[in-house]
Order: sequence, then C-alpha cells, then structure tokens
Amino acid sequence: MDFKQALTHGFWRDLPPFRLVLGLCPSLAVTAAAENGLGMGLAVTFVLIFSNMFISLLRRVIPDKVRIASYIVVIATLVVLVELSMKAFFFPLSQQLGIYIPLIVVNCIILGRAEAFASRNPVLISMADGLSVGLGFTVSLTLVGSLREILGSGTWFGMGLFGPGFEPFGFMVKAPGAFLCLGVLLGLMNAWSRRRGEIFVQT
Amino acid sequence: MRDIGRLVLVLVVICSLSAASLSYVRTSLATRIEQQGDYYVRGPALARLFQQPASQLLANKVKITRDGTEYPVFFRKDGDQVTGLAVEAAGQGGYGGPIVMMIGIDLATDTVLGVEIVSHSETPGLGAQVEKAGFRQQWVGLPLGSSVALAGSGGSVDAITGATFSSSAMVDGTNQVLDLMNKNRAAILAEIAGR
Amino acid sequence: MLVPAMVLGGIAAVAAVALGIAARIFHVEEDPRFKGVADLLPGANCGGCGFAGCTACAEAIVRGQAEVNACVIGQTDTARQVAAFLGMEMVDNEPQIACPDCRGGIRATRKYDYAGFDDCRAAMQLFHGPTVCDHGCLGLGTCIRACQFGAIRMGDEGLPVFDPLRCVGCGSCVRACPKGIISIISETTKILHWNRYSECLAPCRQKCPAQVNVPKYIEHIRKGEFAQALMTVRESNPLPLSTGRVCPEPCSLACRRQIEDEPVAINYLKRFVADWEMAQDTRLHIPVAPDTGKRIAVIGGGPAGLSAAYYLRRLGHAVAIFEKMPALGGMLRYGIPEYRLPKRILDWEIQGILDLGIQATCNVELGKHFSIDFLRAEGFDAIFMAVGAWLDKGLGLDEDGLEGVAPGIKFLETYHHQKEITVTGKVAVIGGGNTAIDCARTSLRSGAEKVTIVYRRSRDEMPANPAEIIAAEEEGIEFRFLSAPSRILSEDNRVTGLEVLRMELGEPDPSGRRRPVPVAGSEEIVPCDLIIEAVGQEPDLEFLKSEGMPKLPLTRWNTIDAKEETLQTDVPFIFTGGDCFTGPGLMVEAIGAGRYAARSIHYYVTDGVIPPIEHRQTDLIPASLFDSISGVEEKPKVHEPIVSLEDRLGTFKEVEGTIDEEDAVYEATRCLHCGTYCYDHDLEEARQQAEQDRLQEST
Amino acid sequence: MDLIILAVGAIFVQNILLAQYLGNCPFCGVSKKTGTAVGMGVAVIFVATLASIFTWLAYYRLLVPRGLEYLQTLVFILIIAALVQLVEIFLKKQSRTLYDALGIYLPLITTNCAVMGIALLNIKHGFGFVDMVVYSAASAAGFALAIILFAGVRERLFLAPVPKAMRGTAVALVTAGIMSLAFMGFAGMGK
Repeated sequence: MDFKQALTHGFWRDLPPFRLVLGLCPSLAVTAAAENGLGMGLAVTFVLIFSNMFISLLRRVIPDKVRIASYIVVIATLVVLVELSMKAFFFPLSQQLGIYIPLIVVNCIILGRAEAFASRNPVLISMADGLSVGLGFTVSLTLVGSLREILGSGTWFGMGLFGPGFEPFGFMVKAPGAFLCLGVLLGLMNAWSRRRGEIFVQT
Repeated sequence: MRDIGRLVLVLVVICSLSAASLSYVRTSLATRIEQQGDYYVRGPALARLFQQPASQLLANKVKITRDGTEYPVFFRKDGDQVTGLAVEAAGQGGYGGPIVMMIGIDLATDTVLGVEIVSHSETPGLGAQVEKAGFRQQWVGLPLGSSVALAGSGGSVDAITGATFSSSAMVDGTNQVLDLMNKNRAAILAEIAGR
Repeated sequence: MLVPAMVLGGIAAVAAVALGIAARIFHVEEDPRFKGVADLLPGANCGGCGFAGCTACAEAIVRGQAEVNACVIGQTDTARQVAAFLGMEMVDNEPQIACPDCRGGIRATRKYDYAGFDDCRAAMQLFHGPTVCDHGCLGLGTCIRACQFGAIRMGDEGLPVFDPLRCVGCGSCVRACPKGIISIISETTKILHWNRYSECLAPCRQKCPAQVNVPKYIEHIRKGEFAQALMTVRESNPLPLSTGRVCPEPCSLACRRQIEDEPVAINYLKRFVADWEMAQDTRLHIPVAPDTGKRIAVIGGGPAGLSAAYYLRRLGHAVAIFEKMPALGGMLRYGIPEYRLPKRILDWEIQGILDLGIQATCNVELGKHFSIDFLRAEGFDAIFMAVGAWLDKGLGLDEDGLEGVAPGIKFLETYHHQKEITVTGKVAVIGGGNTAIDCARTSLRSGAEKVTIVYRRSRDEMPANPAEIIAAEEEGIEFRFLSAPSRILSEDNRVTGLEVLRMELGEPDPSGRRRPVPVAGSEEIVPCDLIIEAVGQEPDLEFLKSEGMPKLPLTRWNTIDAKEETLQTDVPFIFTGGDCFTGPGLMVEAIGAGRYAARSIHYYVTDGVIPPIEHRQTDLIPASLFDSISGVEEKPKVHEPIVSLEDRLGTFKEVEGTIDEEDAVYEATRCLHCGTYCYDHDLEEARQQAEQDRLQEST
Repeated sequence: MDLIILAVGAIFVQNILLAQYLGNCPFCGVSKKTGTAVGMGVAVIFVATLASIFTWLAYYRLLVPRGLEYLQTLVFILIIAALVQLVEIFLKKQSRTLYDALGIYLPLITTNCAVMGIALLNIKHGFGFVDMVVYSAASAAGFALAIILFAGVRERLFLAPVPKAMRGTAVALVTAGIMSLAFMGFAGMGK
C-alpha cells in the first residue's frame, strides 16, 4: 500500500464498520446522538493514530510471542489517556460515552490495524493508515448518529430542527433503532457498491 | 527458560512504563478532572438547591470522611455566617446502581431544604421518576435529628409506584446524610471554619 | 508514580510467568503449521471470519476448510503471507469454488409442467422435480438466493452460472441445492475424483480410461478459453501433447454425434490446446498443494509413472522417479517413433512435469542398482511400481539364434538408440497392433524395399489405430490379413522367408473377436530378409528375484498382482499400475492408472485407509447411450494437415500436423455436450422454444 | 429473591447484547450456526464469570487501596487476556473434548466487549461479591440466550429470499433490531 492509498482506503474501501465489519458495539451504543458519534469517532481516531505509531516504532523490539499482549497494553494505555483527558476537558461527553470509552480497548479495529498494518510498516505510513481508518469510522459514526438523532429526537447536534409540533420517532434512539439503522445503511451501501460493479465480500 | 525471561521482561517494562506515564498524566489532570466533575455533575444540583449560580458555590467545598466513605460537602455563606450545607451521598440499592443525590440543609432552622439528584442510572419512566419534583417535595422541611423510611415500612415517604428500589435508594442516601449531620455536625463546621 | 508502575508491572509479570509455565506444563503436540498460520493472522480474535478466533481460523486454513484469505482484518497482505507459508501461491482463478455438475438446463426434457412455488426444494417434493433426469438441475435458482456473495446468476441455458471471482467457496449453495449437483471443488478434489454412476457423465467422459472431462474442455475451446481448456485436460491427463498425438481416442467411439454424423475429433482438439501452450512457450501455472512431508518413490518413468508422479506432486507429496533408461518417457520415447511423437515435444512435456518439483534419476535399474528395501530405508512412505511391459513375446517358431529376426519393441528401442540403423531388403512384420505398424513404418523410413504386415485376423479386428492403418497403407505397406506365420525359412542361419498359413474366421473368442481357424494346405511363402515379431509384450520382472525385494505375487499373465479397487499390492506400501499390471495397453490407460494409483497412495500415506469409490463407474451408463439424436445437423469434421507422401518416406518428420485455431473452434461447436439424458439438439432452437414458453407463461 | 430479580433483569431487561450493545462482533461473526453459537454462549458464561471475579478482586483489593482506580481498563484487559489464555492452555491439555466443544471459542472472548463490559459494569454498579457473581453469570447467560436465538433465526434467514443488497450482515443487523424490540417488552420486569 502506498502513502496515498493508506490515507484514503479508510473512507470507502475499508470503511469501518460497514466494509470492515468491526467495531460494531460502539457504532451501535453511542450513536444515539450525532455529537456522541463524533466524539467516539475522534477518540478512536486518536487511539488508532498513536497506537499505530507506537506499534510501528516498537515493531522490531517486541518479541513475536508477546506481540498481542504488548499491543493490548499499548492500546489500553492510550485509551486510559483518552479517558482521562476527556474527563478533564470534555466532561459531559465522557459521561455520555460511559463505559464505551474503556471498551475501545477491545475494539477489533484498533488491534486489527495494529496487527495487520502497523506491525509491518514504517511509522509515518502507519499513522496515515490510522488517521484514514479512524476518520472513516468517525464519519460513519457521525452519520449513524445524525440519522438516529434527527429521527429519534428531532435535533441535530443538540439543535432543534422541527419545532414543537414534531413527534420524535423515539424508537430510533433506543437499542432496536440502532440495529435497524446500521443494518439499513449497510444494505444501502451494498446496493451502491453493487451498482458500481465493485466486487467485495461481505461476510 | 531464557526465552521466557525475555518475554516477561519486555512485558513488564512496557506495563511499568505505561503505568508510570499514566500516573503522571493523572496527577497533572487530577484537579481539573475534579473541577469538571463538580461543575457538570454537582453544579446544576447545587444551583437548584440554593437558588443561586453554581459558580459561586463550587469553591466552597470540603470533604468529610466517615466509615470509609467520603462525603463532599458544599456550604453557603451569608457574610461570615455559614447558613446552609449541601451534602452529597450515594443511595445504595437503586435498580441501575447507586443514586447520587445532594441534600440541602438549612442550618438556621435545622431542617432539610430539599433534595436534588446528581446522577442515576434508573429505568426511564419508572425509577427515573425520582427526579420529579412531586416526589422530591416530600423531603422539604424534614427535621434533622431523625431518620426517614418508606411508607410501606411504616415511614413517611411514599414510594414511586413500580420503582420501590429507586425509592428505597433515595431513603438510604437521605438517612446517610441525616446520620452524618447528627453525629458530625460540629466536625463539619469546624472543617469549614478551618478553610 | 512508582506504585502504579510496580502494580501493573507486577500483574504483567505474574501473568506472563504463569502463562509461560502453563504453556510448558500443558504443552500439546500439534501440527506446527497451525501455530505458523496463527502467528501470521492478526490475533485480534474478532470472529469476523466466522471461526472461533484466530487459532481456530488458522486450523481451518491448514485443514483446507477455509481459504487463505478468510481473515477479514488481514486482507490481501495476510492472505499472501499465509499462502506463502503454506507453500501455496495465490492463484486468482483457481480457488476453491463451487461448480455445478449438470449440463442439462433448458435442454433437459420435462416430465411435467411445474407451476408451484419458485424453489427447487419445493419442486423436489413433487415426484422428484419436473425434469426427466434424476440428478439434473431444476433451474429454479434456489442456489442463487442462497449465495451471499452474488456469485451465481441464472444463465441463458437455464443453468446457474458461477462467477469464480465472487465465489468464496462458502458452500451455502451446496447446502441449498436439493439435487446435490453443486460441489465445492479444489484442485485436490478434482485430482482425487473418479466417475460415479450417480453423476451426470457424457459418454466420452465415461469411456476415456483417464476420465478426462471432455465436454468441459471442448466447451472452453468453443469459447476461445484455451488456457482453461488445457487446465481441464490436465486435471486428469498430464501428457496432453503426447496423448494428443498418439491416443487412439476410445472416447470418440462413444461420441453420440456419430449416430448422425462423424464423431467429434476430440483428440485433434486436445492436441490443439496442448500445442497452443507450447507455441506460446510459456507454461501455464499448475497449482501444487502445500507440502505434506510424505515421500513417494515412482519406479519407471513411462506414462503411468509420470502421471502418478505428477498427481502425487500436485497433492503435495515429494516424489522421486527412478528410471532404468537414459531418459524419461518409457514407451513414449522408446516405443513410439519420431514421426508420430517427436522427441523434442516429449522432452518439453516431461520437463513441465518435472518443473513441479519432481526429482528424477535415470539409468538406475531396480534389482541392479537399488532395491525396495533401500527405498524404504531412504524414508519413502510408498512406492509406485510402473515398470511397463517391455519383454517381447516370441512366436515359438524356433526363431532363437537366427539372424534377421527382431522382436518389435527391441527393434524400436534399438532404432531409437542408434539413429543410423539402416534396414535393407524386404521386411515382414508379424502382428496387428500399433507396435507392428510402428515397426513397419519405421523400417520403411529406414530404407526397406518392401514391408509386409502379416496378421492372422482380418483388418476389422486389428487393434491398431485405424488412422495408423490408413497411413501405413498410403505409404505402401502391404497387409496380409488372415495369415498366420507357421515356419521361418532360413539359409546359413539367415532368414530368407516366412511361411504363412491362411486362416478363416470362426466363432468369437472370449475377447469378442472371431477366432481365426487355419485352412489346411494353404501354406504360402512370404520372402523376406528381416522378420519383426510384434505379437505382444509382457512385463520384464527379473528384478523380483534380486535381493532386498519383498515377495510380490504375480498373475497368471505374468503381471504384478494388485487389488483392482486400489492398485495396492500384497505389500501395503507398494502400488502398481499401467502395463506391468494390466499387460500392454494404451497410453491413456496408463495415464488413468497413474492418477488412480496417486489417489490410493495419497489416502494411504495421509489417512492410512483408502476409501472405496462408491458407485464407481466402470461400464458405460446405459441411460447415457441414447441411440437417436434429433435436431442435429450434419457438419463435416475437420481434418488434420498431413505431410505429403513424398515428404514422409525416408524421413522421420511428424506426419500429422495440428489444426488451426479457427478449425479448433469450429470443431468444438460440433460437440453435443451430452449429459446422461440431454444433449444439444440445436441450441438456438431450444433457446427460442424456451423463450416462447416464457412468453406464453407471462401472457 | 433480590438475586433472582437481579438475574432476571440482567438476562432479559438489560440484555447485554440487545440492550447494552456489548459483544456485537462475535454476535454477527459466530452466529451463523446454532452449534457454534451454543459453544460460544457457554464459553462466554464461563469466562465472563471467572473474569469478573478476578477483575473485581483486583479492583477492590489492589487498585482501590492504592487509589489507582484509573488504571482499571489496563488492568482488566491484562487480566482477561491472561486468564483466557491460561484456561485455553489448560483445557487443551486436560480435556480435549471440552476444549473442542468450548475451548476453541476462548480466544474470541479476549476481545469480546461483552466480557470486558460486564467486568466494567460490575464496578460501575458498585456490586458486592455475591451480587457481582450473579450479575456476571446472568449477563453472560443473556448473551448466550440472544446469540443462540439469533443463530436459529439466521439459519433460516440464510435461505430466505432477502434482497441482494441486504444479504449477510445487513439483514442480520435488522433482525437483531427486531429481536431487540422484542426484548424491550421485558422492560419493567424484575426491579
């Protein structure tokens, strides 16, 4: 993968969680509002960029057998860092995201990118990969969040959109709405790929 | 065996470094995190209790530790005189976990000013009704020096229908505060005076 | 800062040490490849592949239950590394994919009109589906709906068409199909597969001793997909260049087209694709399975040996060929003359087989230079004995010691060794097989004045290829049919003539041919200077008497005895096949035997048990031998370019040429693509009919 | 009684998969066959309970006394990862049958947010030891219930005439949404 590809592949070809069906839990859990989706996405992006950076730096130092364990520690450290900074600077958001922030640790996207990309590539390109996949994830989460918030609460990023007459589609901000919304979006995306004649495998 | 030694060493070094760096970050951010927490979590409750902007009150804070539990206490001053306290307590036994509440105390009349919910994770529409003014109205004017109980257990507090757990968590938190006030009133005032 | 560092470091240390110790105490022996593959996988254990974690996925990959690109995280890079680790190359067009085993479609005859629910399984409930054919496709497309990857669509011919690029080999279509006609095919399954009665098999495919999927490769040729056509041939025949030249085409005897027309020139087509590859001078990639660590010795480098070696290698075993002669090829090299199979072509073909990673040692003879015990000691897990049938049978006419009498194979072999041999005077060749014709045509090219073939039955009974007989006649070789040699005339120990007795055809003998009966007093003399006896061969099994040989029982025809079902001899690790098992036979039979033995050996060295082939097809399936074909127009067969008579005599130029691309594609259109019950009536007409039916339904 | 109510609440009302959105990756990945789903479910029950006990002990005995609560994420993941691997190694040697039935799912659990999530929720809810054990087991049982039911649905779904673009994960998610809707009906049960 060259640099340009590393920077762009996260936006369509490997767009999580749609094309790379990973990281579903946060995609479902925190997308009741666009703001939460954006925040979660950015947190993941931060962790991705820096975990890719550290792992790429350490890739020759870490023995193969404790590879995964070491990656997990690096990722967990970054996650705690995000958790702490969020509490210090974006307190309301951190309350909203709750335990889903520490759960970034077990988000397969991060470990997946670390293993599949950062452990084999130099630092800069690994960071570019992290940025691209992370931002792709952010865009997806914000999109899902926006949809759910607009339909479910009638607001977008907290701003009222429809005036008092609007009866919100409350189901959308609850768990079933999350599954449904993600499923339908995925279907639409598949339909679009199909029309473009792309060949890809959705397991 | 040397092989294992190396693996252990690498892991230990990484873990230690990570813990050390995190504890550094944590120390440098600790004050800010606490302030943020006070501002966003306790601020609104405080402001409602004392009917004045939270920013004037958040600095007036002491921590009282009793039986291993820490109770943050905020106070209101009229001139030099401490006229009111707001004690935070976590009522145990809620359905979704503890209900954190703040109980205002009027020191002039020795009665309860009211109760405000700081945070809870109760079921919306059921346990979450503890936030409703109607339910909380039962707290206004409770005398210090006693304890409360649900009506079902022979007390005075009417529980929310279908949310007995949440209601009893409220009672639990209230009793903690009343108990603290009865036994530690002097110590609290001394602590405030000492600031 | 120290406390947290110590706490965390402590936890890590405890965990690591505990794991390290546990890994030692509870160590379990496993296939090291599991670990190797697992290490290459991301280790994120996300479960996206559908397996329980990366280790489970690695096991599945090694076992061949999952593709190397199963991991959703790892993508192409990981897949490539895993493939490299397993010794496989990522080949884009040969993954494990679904393949339908039905050619019927709209050609299939209907039992009744079905108007029920649009689902094959539902249709199946009603008298086993609306088609006459029991195992044919119902064409309602349940598999299409079952495919999650959009890899299947309904083709024009009413059959599902699989897109190999989209198919991932998940097997959902296999589970969905109530007829069981879709299977997930990998290279290994193709190699290990043998025809069963329960399958839809064209008669040619049933008849071919090597079971080449004839209609499939012809169809590829028709579409201009020559590479796929050749790969299809190679699934069951590793020697297409040679077979394309010398095979007598048993398949064409079964060709249904000959009911109304001449049979399809199957062998010209095979020769065409094989030559097409050679003309490109780049060899097609032949996939080889990951190494199994098993070693197999093949004794004899003839067609049976080469075929077995080729398939065993492709199944992932390490193969070594031991050959007595100075070069590989066996009878192909030493028995078939240059003008039929140029050595240059044979060399190219054999090199392609050796390029797969097969070791070959020539000039070593079993019993003289090495023994079976030696091979066992060397660590070979199984041995394939394909020593051929090189010993000429004599006539029993006191010919021993006479000058001017040569056994047929010896003659051809000597000829091969000393190219300059010249034959003078008149030659009589005794026998009616291909060897006899080869001897006759070879002596004609080496300077013989006149060549006579003496055969005791009539021309119709001659086992030689009809084309060969015609060519020999054209070249001026005289045939004396119904003449049996009775005495050799000699002067000063030199042959001067052959006394023959005229014969009449009597009752059929067990071989189905009419038995020749001598006519008393009909002796005639055929004057000649050289008598070549080509009346049959048998295996030269002298080596069995040497040291270090296990005792191998023989049959009463002096061939090595083995179980028909497995080609395994009484010594479990020794397998046999080809001429030394059956007696002299066709090259394509030896090739088939080689692959059959490869299957047995593969199961023997991997599982220890050779599973029997259920319903193995040995005789032609009666239902497939329909005797009338309607709606087939006559189309003349193409003819091979043939070197002119003047050019042929006195030289060893290859007599027959290769047809060109245009002719090949044309000839391919003559194939009827028979199934068991169906064939191309006239595809255009059938299509129009189907279209009309559809229109009627919709109105 | 309290414990039963706690358990019922954790299994049905606050179902870890369908209401708390935890453990969705294996939910979509491993739910293609009922057999696999059963194995996965049982393995999660076992590991989640075990991991909760260890993380709970580590939190209250190791971290709280030293004021290191902020390290919980790091410590928890380490403990879970090591524990899962230990159990796997042990099972593989001691009981191959058990390993083949359940053990092979263990690696999948390390990065299963359900297990980590349950451990974190235990702390968040401030449970005592007994409550914690019951809650963990019940939550994991909720996971098992959902994934097994879901696998059953998906087996049927596999052959259903689903629009092409919706095949696979897309329709699985929509189905999960409908199941989640059904589980919402349990709200108000328990406490």
